[in-house]
Amino acid sequence: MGYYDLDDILADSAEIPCKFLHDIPGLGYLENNPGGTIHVNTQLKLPLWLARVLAIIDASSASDDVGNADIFNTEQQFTPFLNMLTPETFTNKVINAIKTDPISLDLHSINPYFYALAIKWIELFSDKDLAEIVSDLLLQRSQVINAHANSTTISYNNNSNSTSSTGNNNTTNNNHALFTLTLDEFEKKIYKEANDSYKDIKKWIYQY
Amino acid sequence: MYGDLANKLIIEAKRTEQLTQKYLDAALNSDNGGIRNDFNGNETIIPMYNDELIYNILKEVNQLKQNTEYLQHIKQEEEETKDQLKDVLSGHSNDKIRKCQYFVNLLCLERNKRCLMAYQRMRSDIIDKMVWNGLIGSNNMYNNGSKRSGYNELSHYEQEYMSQYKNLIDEMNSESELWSSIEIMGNMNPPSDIFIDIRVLKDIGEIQTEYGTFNFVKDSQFYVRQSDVERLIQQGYVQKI
Amino acid sequence: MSLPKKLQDTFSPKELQFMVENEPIKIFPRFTTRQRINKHSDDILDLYSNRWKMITMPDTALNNMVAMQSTTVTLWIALLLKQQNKCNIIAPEWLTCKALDRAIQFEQNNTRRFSPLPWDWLILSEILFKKAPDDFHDPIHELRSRIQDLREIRQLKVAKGIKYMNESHLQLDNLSILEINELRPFISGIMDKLKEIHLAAVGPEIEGDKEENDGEEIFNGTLRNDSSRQSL
Amino acid sequence: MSLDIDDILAELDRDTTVVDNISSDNFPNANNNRHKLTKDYSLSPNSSLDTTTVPQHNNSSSGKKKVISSIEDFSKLMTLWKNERCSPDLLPYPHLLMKRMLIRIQEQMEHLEILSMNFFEAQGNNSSDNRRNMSNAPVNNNKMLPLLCMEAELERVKFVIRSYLRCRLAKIDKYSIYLRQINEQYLNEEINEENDDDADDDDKENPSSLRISPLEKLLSPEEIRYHQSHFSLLLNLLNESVLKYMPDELQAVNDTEASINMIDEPDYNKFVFIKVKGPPNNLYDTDPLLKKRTHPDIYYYSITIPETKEDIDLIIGSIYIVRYSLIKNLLLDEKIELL
Repeated sequence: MGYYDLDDILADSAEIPCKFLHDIPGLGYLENNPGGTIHVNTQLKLPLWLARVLAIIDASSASDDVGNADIFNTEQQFTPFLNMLTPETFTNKVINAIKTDPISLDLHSINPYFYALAIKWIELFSDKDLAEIVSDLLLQRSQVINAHANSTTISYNNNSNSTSSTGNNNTTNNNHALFTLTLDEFEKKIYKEANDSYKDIKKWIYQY
Repeated sequence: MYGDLANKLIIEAKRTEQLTQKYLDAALNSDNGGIRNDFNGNETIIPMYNDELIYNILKEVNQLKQNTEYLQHIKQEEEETKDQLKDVLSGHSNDKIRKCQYFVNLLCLERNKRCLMAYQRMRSDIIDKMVWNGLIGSNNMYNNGSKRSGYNELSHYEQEYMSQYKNLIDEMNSESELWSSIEIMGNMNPPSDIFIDIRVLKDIGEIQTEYGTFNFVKDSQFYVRQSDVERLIQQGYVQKI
Repeated sequence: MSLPKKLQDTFSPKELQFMVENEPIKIFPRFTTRQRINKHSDDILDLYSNRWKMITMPDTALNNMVAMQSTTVTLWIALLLKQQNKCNIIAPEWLTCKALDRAIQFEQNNTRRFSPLPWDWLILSEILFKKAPDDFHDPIHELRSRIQDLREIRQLKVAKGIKYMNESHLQLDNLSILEINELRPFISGIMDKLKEIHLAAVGPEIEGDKEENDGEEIFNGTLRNDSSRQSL
Repeated sequence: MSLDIDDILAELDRDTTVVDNISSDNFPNANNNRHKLTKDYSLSPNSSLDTTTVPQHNNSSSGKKKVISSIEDFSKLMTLWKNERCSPDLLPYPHLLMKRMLIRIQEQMEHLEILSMNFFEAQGNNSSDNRRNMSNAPVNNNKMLPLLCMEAELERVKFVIRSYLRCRLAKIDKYSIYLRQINEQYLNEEINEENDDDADDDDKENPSSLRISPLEKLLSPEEIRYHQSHFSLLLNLLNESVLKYMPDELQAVNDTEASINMIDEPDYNKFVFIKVKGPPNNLYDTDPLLKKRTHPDIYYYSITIPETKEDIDLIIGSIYIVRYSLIKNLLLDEKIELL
């Protein structure tokens, strides 16, 4: 995580369905209607980096600067510009799929930045239930990731120093390739790092 | 939509990062521990600076900047009117609208800024790595006698940054006793087999080393400092046993 | 970056080997360095150049070696001498078939604990197998296969154990340096993520006092205001 | 050449080096300032790893020579290297240790140069026959062995320091803005304090003008220069290619108020592998943090996870994976090591 973190930047561009709570003229370009007005109750998808803030700043006071406080608005009630609705990634359908078969789930197709988005979402809504589901998912999948990472390693012939892939048939490698396609970007990173680590050490041992 | 171009830039940046990492990992695994003396100048580990995309993003930034200025201007005007008319309702809802428009603009600007910054920092990180990995000639890179005519992949400011960074390291290296005596630019793999047994494959003649003169006659064997014969090994004159 | 990315979060196997090479080991030198000093010797240069003066290890032992009298030196020196046929390395006590069998027994009897092998058992055994294969009493292939068995049993245990990863901590007694490094990217990567998820749910206010939370708590305290505070 | 054999032997026999007069006055008030400077624990001075910083107030000790063996120093260096490589943030620079290491390396290099010169001079005097033998099998000559070993040892020491320093430089680059911020905050506080109480200045053992900024304690002079110079190059690049196109209010490189904090901090909560060592020199009785369970006797440190209030007992001799922030102080006190 960090300002310059490319994965975090990409995760932040996830599209979140939003419902506007006010008429806002001039923002029509957000729904491909340049110059038009976005009307109250309009639903459209906005990137998280935009939606997140519009969902938490108060529309009713003109400014949160104390010096500029709106004297006509003494009874402040918080209404944001829009509400964020549950993105597809966390709909019941997906959550159920996660609960049913966490391991063979194609997480990448659900969202390539699944965990990053989940963490943002959990943080925004203090969603402990989602946190539990996601932790459990990661823990279960991590065991499979570890198994794959440790088995797609290079094997060395003891005589020559040449390398060849284990799994004398290609199917093993295909399995690994197919498996990594179902991983989200974080899982992929872990898989790669773990795989490199196992490989480097095996290489060192065989060289010895 | 605002920010779409910047997104493209980041996707490109991510691909670049992955590709260069592979290259640099390989350099580390080689015997000389991340120092590439064999860099032949045809390899590019950094892709072309994406002038066109950056230009278009900056155009968008400019547009957003103008919007912001316009909104600020309007807001000022409205506040003046509001003060005069005390038109509660219209003043109120206008405020709300302006605020929303302003935030959307601001966030788009911030988003573009973040993407541009991340792209540039990703590239400057690669340049740093190139400097540390010895991929940059020690003279001025534009016209060092080496294999490259220049670094066309880099933007003007990147080229400037690269040569200044390289100069900084060189300067500090020559001024710091500690840095120079431990050879800070040296091998990142631990020393192993500092001395090795070699067999001479072709007659070479006398070789002068710190440990005296060796007469490298074909088929003779020696125990020598590896760094003394590194080049001969590469050229195939001698062989590690 | 001045440090290759690969080395930023972990050690390379070569670096682990480097650490292990700094450990002491017993050898039988095959030559003598102890000198009967003749104060009137003219051969001062000879004496001078034949002495060890080390800066990372005691050099007394090196300067007092007597052929076939065991002494303790740093492993990398032992390996250098061995390469020159100037010593035999005395394999450590745990690196015998008998001791390894006991270790294997322990591993099999204790499903959730690792046998107390030395922190460098895997690296040291590999080094010695390669560089001093003739210095073992037991047949080397027997030793090798036992080391391999141990490694596999322990890897299996790790594979079973990773389901206990959590956001808090793990105790991993007797895990050797090589095993730790092998697992590091995986275990710390996953546990860091589990912790991130956990902290996201409990909220930052408990996360630590170093982070003063200046965002207003609004919207039933569920949404945090991390928005820009610029005013229009 | 006139050489006294006794001198030579004395020289050869030493396996320790007397190092006392290397200025240890760099940080006279390191300990006094500790609390003042260490709001953020990343800044606490690591006085214990840098042995000679400790006994500074003892004027009585000025006559006593403190002998630190080069062997001790090297093993500390190895520990520092490992800790630095495994910790997410920068650990304090061991100013004195590194000074001693540099002196030792230089001395050894000179020594080796003289040795090999003399060695070959001596060889040159021998018959050409002898010389050919020598060059064909240089090491079979026992006389070469010490030279080779010392040469190899030097390479090893140089490697550890190189790897250690470059690891630090990488972190300095990664957190350059953060480090800069720390220092600026400190300097601002400094100015405020000076304005607050001018009168108190006389009382203070250390006038604030002599105080050491957090960066000066954390980094070596070289690292400070590197940090500043590299940061300004980077800033220039970012300014020219991005920031100058932004509206005024978005031109900062260290904006913490925008929707995303621009200053990347080290991840203090990162999980690290640790080995619990216990109090240095086995001073079990005098370590207030050390707790004891009986039957069988077990010594441990207790840490608490803040958000769950869960206690973790770190038993001496055991290996754990725990959050860095929870053990950083134990690390600086040399009670644990990172693995």
